[in-house]
Amino acid sequence: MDDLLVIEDLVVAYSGPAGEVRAVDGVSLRLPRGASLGLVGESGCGKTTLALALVRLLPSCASILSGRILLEGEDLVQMPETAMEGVRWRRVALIPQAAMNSLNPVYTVGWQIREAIATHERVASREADRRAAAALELVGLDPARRFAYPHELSVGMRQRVVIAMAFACRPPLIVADEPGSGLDAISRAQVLGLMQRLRHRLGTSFVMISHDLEEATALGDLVAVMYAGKVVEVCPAGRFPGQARHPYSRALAAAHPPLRGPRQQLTGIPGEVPRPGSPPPGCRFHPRCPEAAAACRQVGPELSKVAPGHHVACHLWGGEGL
Amino acid sequence: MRRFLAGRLVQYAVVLWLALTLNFLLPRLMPGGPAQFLLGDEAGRLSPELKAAIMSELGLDRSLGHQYLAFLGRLARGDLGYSLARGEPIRKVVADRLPWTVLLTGSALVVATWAGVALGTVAAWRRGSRVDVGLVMGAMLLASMPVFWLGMVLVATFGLHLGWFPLFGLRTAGATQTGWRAALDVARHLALPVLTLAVHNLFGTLLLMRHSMVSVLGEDFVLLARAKGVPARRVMYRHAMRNALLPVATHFALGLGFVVGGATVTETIFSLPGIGRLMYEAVLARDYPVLQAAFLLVTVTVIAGNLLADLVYPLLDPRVRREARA
Amino acid sequence: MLKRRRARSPALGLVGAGILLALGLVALLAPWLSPYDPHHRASRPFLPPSAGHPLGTNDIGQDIASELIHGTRVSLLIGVLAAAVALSLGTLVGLVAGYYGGPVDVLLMRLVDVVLVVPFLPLVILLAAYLGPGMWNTVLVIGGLAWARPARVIRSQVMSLRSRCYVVASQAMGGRPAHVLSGHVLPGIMPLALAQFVLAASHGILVEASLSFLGLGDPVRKSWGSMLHYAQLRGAFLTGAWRWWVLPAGLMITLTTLGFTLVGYWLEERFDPRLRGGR
Amino acid sequence: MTQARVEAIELSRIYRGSRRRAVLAVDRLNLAIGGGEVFGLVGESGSGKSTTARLLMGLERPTSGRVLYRGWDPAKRPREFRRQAQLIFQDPYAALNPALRVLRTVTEPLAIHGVGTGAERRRLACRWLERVGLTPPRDYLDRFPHELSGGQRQRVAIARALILEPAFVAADEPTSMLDLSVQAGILNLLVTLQQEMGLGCLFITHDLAVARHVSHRIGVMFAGRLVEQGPAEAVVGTAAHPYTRQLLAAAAVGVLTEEVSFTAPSPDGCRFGPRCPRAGAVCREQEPFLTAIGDGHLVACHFPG
Repeated sequence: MDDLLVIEDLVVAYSGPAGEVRAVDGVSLRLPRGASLGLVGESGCGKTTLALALVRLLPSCASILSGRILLEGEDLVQMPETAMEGVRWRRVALIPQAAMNSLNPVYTVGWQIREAIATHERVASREADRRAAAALELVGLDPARRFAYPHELSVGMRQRVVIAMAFACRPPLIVADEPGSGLDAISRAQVLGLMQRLRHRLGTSFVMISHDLEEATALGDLVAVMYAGKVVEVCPAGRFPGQARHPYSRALAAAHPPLRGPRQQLTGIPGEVPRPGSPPPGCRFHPRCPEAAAACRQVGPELSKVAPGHHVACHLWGGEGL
Repeated sequence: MRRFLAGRLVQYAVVLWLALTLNFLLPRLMPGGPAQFLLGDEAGRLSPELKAAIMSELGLDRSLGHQYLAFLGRLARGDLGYSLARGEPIRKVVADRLPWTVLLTGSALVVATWAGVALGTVAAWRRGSRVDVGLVMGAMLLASMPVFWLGMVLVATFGLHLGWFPLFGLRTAGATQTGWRAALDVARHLALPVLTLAVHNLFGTLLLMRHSMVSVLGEDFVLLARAKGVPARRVMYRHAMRNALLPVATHFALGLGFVVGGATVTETIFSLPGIGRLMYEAVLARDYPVLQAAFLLVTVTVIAGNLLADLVYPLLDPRVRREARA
Repeated sequence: MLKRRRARSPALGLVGAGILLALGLVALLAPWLSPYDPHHRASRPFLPPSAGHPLGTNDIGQDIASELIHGTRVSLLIGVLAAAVALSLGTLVGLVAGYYGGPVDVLLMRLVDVVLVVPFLPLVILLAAYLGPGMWNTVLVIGGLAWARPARVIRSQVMSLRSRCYVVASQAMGGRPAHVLSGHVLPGIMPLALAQFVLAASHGILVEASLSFLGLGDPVRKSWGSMLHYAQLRGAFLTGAWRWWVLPAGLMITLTTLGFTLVGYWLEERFDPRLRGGR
Repeated sequence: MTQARVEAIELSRIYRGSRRRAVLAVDRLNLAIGGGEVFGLVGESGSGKSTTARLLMGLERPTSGRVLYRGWDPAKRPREFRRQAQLIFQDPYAALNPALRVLRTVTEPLAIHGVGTGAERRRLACRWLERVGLTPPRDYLDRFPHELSGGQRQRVAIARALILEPAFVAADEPTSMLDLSVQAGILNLLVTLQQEMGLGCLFITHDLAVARHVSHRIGVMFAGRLVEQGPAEAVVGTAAHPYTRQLLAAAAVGVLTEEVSFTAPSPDGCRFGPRCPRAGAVCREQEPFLTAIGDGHLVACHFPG
C-alpha cells in the first residue's frame, strides 16, 4: 500500500513548571497518497501540536518523546535539522493557524512567494517571479498583487496568498491548521471551495485540522477525531457524523443546532474539556460520557475496527484489533 | 509619509519654540532680575547708574513683548549674545565647539546602537541562557555607573596605568601633524570618551532590541518562514531582525537625547573642547548667557538628529512609506 | 496554547531588593556607622588609607569613609523624592490622558513627546544653574522633567484596561467613574506604577550624581556626586588617590542604581502585560 | 407585542476612519425588541452588529437617530436604565476582572446600585450561581477567574448580568469563543433564563443556525445596514436577500464554489452590489430600502426572491 504519511504512536510533550504535559499522547494515523484527512478536535486536544510536530517546528519547550512520522517512508523524527529544512514546503507545507497574519509586514507578497521557491529550487529570479505571479493567479488573485505589501490586502486575500504560497513548490502534502478561522462565513466557505478545487486539480493530499466539523470534512476522505491528546475515532468522511460510533463524536455532532428541521433542546456535553496534563484515568472521555461503564474508569480503550476503514477507541464498540 | 513627517516637524518646532522661550524667560523670572544673570558676579560691583545704562543698552527696560521680539530677532541673525566672562561673542565660542560634540556623540551613538542591536539579537536568540543573562546584566551594570565616573575609571586604567590612550584633550600637546595623521591623533584621543559614552548607553538599545526580537520571534511570520524551509540563520536576519529593528529606530530619538546628556559630563572628564565642557565651565563661572546658548545648540542638534532618523525610518517600514501613495 | 516560560527568575529582583534594603539601613544608621562627622576636619588632607581612616582623607582633611556613609542618605533621599514627584505627575497625566482620551489625550501625549525630545541633562543643568544649588531644587528639577516616561507607560496601560470587557461591563452596569477607576483601573496600574517609580528613582540618583559632580548639588549636604566633584577638581583620578577617593563613591552610586534597576525591571517584567513572553 | 422594550429609530454611527474616510458602522437602523422576545442579529465581523449593541446599551453615542427604552430616553434616566439593561460579552476571559474573586464579580452590580447588605448580596450571589449551573455555589464564590474554565466563566458573567433582574439583555456572541461541546450548555442556559424571566434580548451571532435556534425574529446586517428582517423561520426558510442566501449556503454546505470579487461598491447603489449574482443596473444607482414581502418579513433588495 502506498502510504504518503504514516504516524506511529507519536508522543509530544511540553515541559513546564508542573512537569511534563503530554499534548499528543500516542497518536497513530495513516494517510494514503492523494487522500486527505480531516482532524477534528476542540481547543487543547493536541491538534495544533500535532500539526507543528509534522513539520518539526514545535516551540522550544516541546519535544517529540517517541514515535515515528514517516513521510514517503522516511522518518522525519530522526532527520537532522538541515535535511528537515529541505523537506519543509517542498514535501510538506504548513498553512499555520491565523495564516492571514503570518505574512512578513516588511516584504511584498511576491517577495515572500519567491523566497519559498528560491529556497528549494535553483531558479532565475525572473522565473521565480513568473511562478509567483502564476501562484497568485491559481488562487484567483490578480498577479499584479505580488507587488503589494500584506497590509494593503484584505484578510481574505492574505489567506489566499498563503494558500498560493503553499502550492508554489507543489508539495505532495499540505497541513492546514484551521484555514477558515478568522474569516467570515462566506469567505471561509469560498476559501474551502478554492482548496477543494486545487486539491482535485493538482492531486495534493491535505491534513485539514479544525474544531469545525464542516471544515474538517470539507476535503476529507478520512476523518479523525481527537480528544485530550488521543485519537478516539477514525472513519471515512462519508460515515461522519451520521455513522460515527464514539459517544464524543456523536455528541459533538449534536452540539450544534441544525439549520433546518424542528427546533429541539440541544443535548450538549456536560462538564468541561480536561486540562492538558491531567487527563482522567481510563478512557479520557468517561467523566463526560453518558454511557460510561465501570471499565471506562479504569482502562483506556484502544482503537479497534468496527467497519472497513472505521476504527473507534471505546469499550462499547470492542471490535477486532487494528 | 508626508503626514507623518509634517507631524514630526510641528513637534520639533514646538520643542524649539519652548526651548527658546525658556531661554528668554529664565533670566527674567529669577529674583534679582536679568542683570544679575547677564552680568554675573560683576553686577554687585556696578553703580546703579551704570547698571541702568547697561539695562537700557540691552533693551531690558522695555516691555516684555518688545524684549521677546528683539530676542527672537537677534537669534534669527545668529546673534547669541556676549559672554562677559570670556570677553567674546558667544557665537564664536560655541561655533568652535559644536563640531567636536557632534563628532563625539555621533560616534558614540553609532557604536552603542550597533553593539546594542548585535548583542540584543544574540541575547534574544539564546534567551534564558547564560549568554543572555550575562549580556543583559553586564549592560545593566554599565548603565548603572555614573558616566563621568566610568570615564574616570577608564582613564585611570587605560590611560594612567596601561598608557594605551592619552589622558585628555583632543590633540597631543605641541602636535603639528596635518591630514590623516592629525585625524589619527584625534581618533586616539577620542577613543576613550567614545567608548565611555557608548558603553554607558548600550543598555537601552540592547534591552529594547532583545524585547523586540523576542516578541518578533514569537510572531506568526517567523513560523511561516521556518515552515517554508528557510534556514534558521536567514530567518533570523532577513525576517526577525528586519522587523525587530523598527521599534529600535523609533526610539532613536530618546537615545540621542541621553547620549548628548552624557556627553556633557564625559567632555568634562576628558577635557574635550565641546559644548558639554563649555557648559561645565559656564556653570563654574556662573556665565549664564553661555549656558543658555549651549543648551539651545544641544537642543537644535538633537532635533536635527531626530529629523534625520525620521527621514530614514520610512525606508525600513513600508507601512509608513506607502501611506502617501494609497 | 501553553504559556511560555518567564524570561527571568525573581532571583535577580531579590538581589536588587537586598541591595536596597542594605543601603536603606546604612542611610538610617549613618550617624552611628560613620567613624567621624563628615563635615569636620578629622586629620591632615590627602591622607592615604590607614587604620584610623579606612579610605583616607579628602582635600580638606575630612574622613572619606564617613562622607561615603552619610552620602547614602542624601543620594537615596533625592533619588526617591525626585521619583515621587515624577511619578505623581506621570500618573496624573497618564490617568487623565488614558481615561478621558480624545483631544485631552492628544494634547497631553504631544506634550510628553516634546519633553522626551528635549535633551534631559542639559536642561536639568540649565534649570539647576538658574535655581541655584539646594536639595529641593534638585528634586523639583529632576522630578519635574522625568515624568514623561512614566506618563506614557501608565497611559497605555490605562488605555488597555479601559477597553477590557470587565471595565466596559462595570460602566454598563452603571458604575460611576469613581467606582470604575478605584475598582478596576487603579488596581490595574498600581504594580506598573511601582515599577516605574523604582526605575525613576534609579534614574534620579544618576542625574543627581551628575549634577553634584558638575558642582550644582546642595553644598551643605554631601552626596556621592559632590564627593566626586571635589575629587575631580583636585585631579584625584590622575593620581593614586583615585582608588580610595574616586572608586568607592562611584561604586556606591552604581550599586544603588543597580539595586533600583534590578527591582524595577523585575517588577515591570512581572506586571507589564506587553513584556510577558509569547503572545 | 404591546410596547417595545428597546427601540432603535433611524440609528446611525459614523466613525472617522484612516485617511479621513468616514466609515458608516451603523446606517439608519430601525428595530424594536419586545418583552420576552429574542431578536437575533446576524452578520459578518465589521457589519456593525457589535456597534449596534453598544449603541442600544448607551455605551456609545449615536451620530444620529435615537434609542428608546420602554418609550423613554435612556440618557435621561441613566441609573434606572443601567439597572434594567445588561450586557453579556463574547470573550469570557476578558469579561471578568482577573484580580477579583467570583463573589465580588457577581455582586458588583448590587454594589454599584447599593442593593442589600453584605450578607444579602452573598445569599443572592449563591442563588444565582446555582441558577447558572455552578453548584454547589460555595465551591465557586472564592475562586479567581483563572481557576475557572471558559464555560464556567461565561456562566459567572451571565449570573452577574442577571443578578439585578434586568428587563433587557444584549448578548454579543456569547458562545463563539467557547468549545463546541460547551456551547450547547450555555445556549440552553440562556434560553431557559430568558423564558423564565421574560427578558427582552438582543442576541448577536455570526451563525445563522444558532440565531434560528434561540431567536423569535432575525435581522441580517451587511455593511451597517439591516438587509433582511423577519420571523426566524421565515428568514432561514424563505430567505429573500441574496446575501442571506449566501450565508445560508455557506452554513449548510460549508463550501462555496463561486468566486469573490474585490471591487468597492458604488456610493449611491446597493452595498452588496459588487458581490451580488443578481445585481442589475438599478442596483448601482439606487440603494434599496426595507420593504415587506410577507408577514413581518422585510427585505432591502431590488430583486428579492
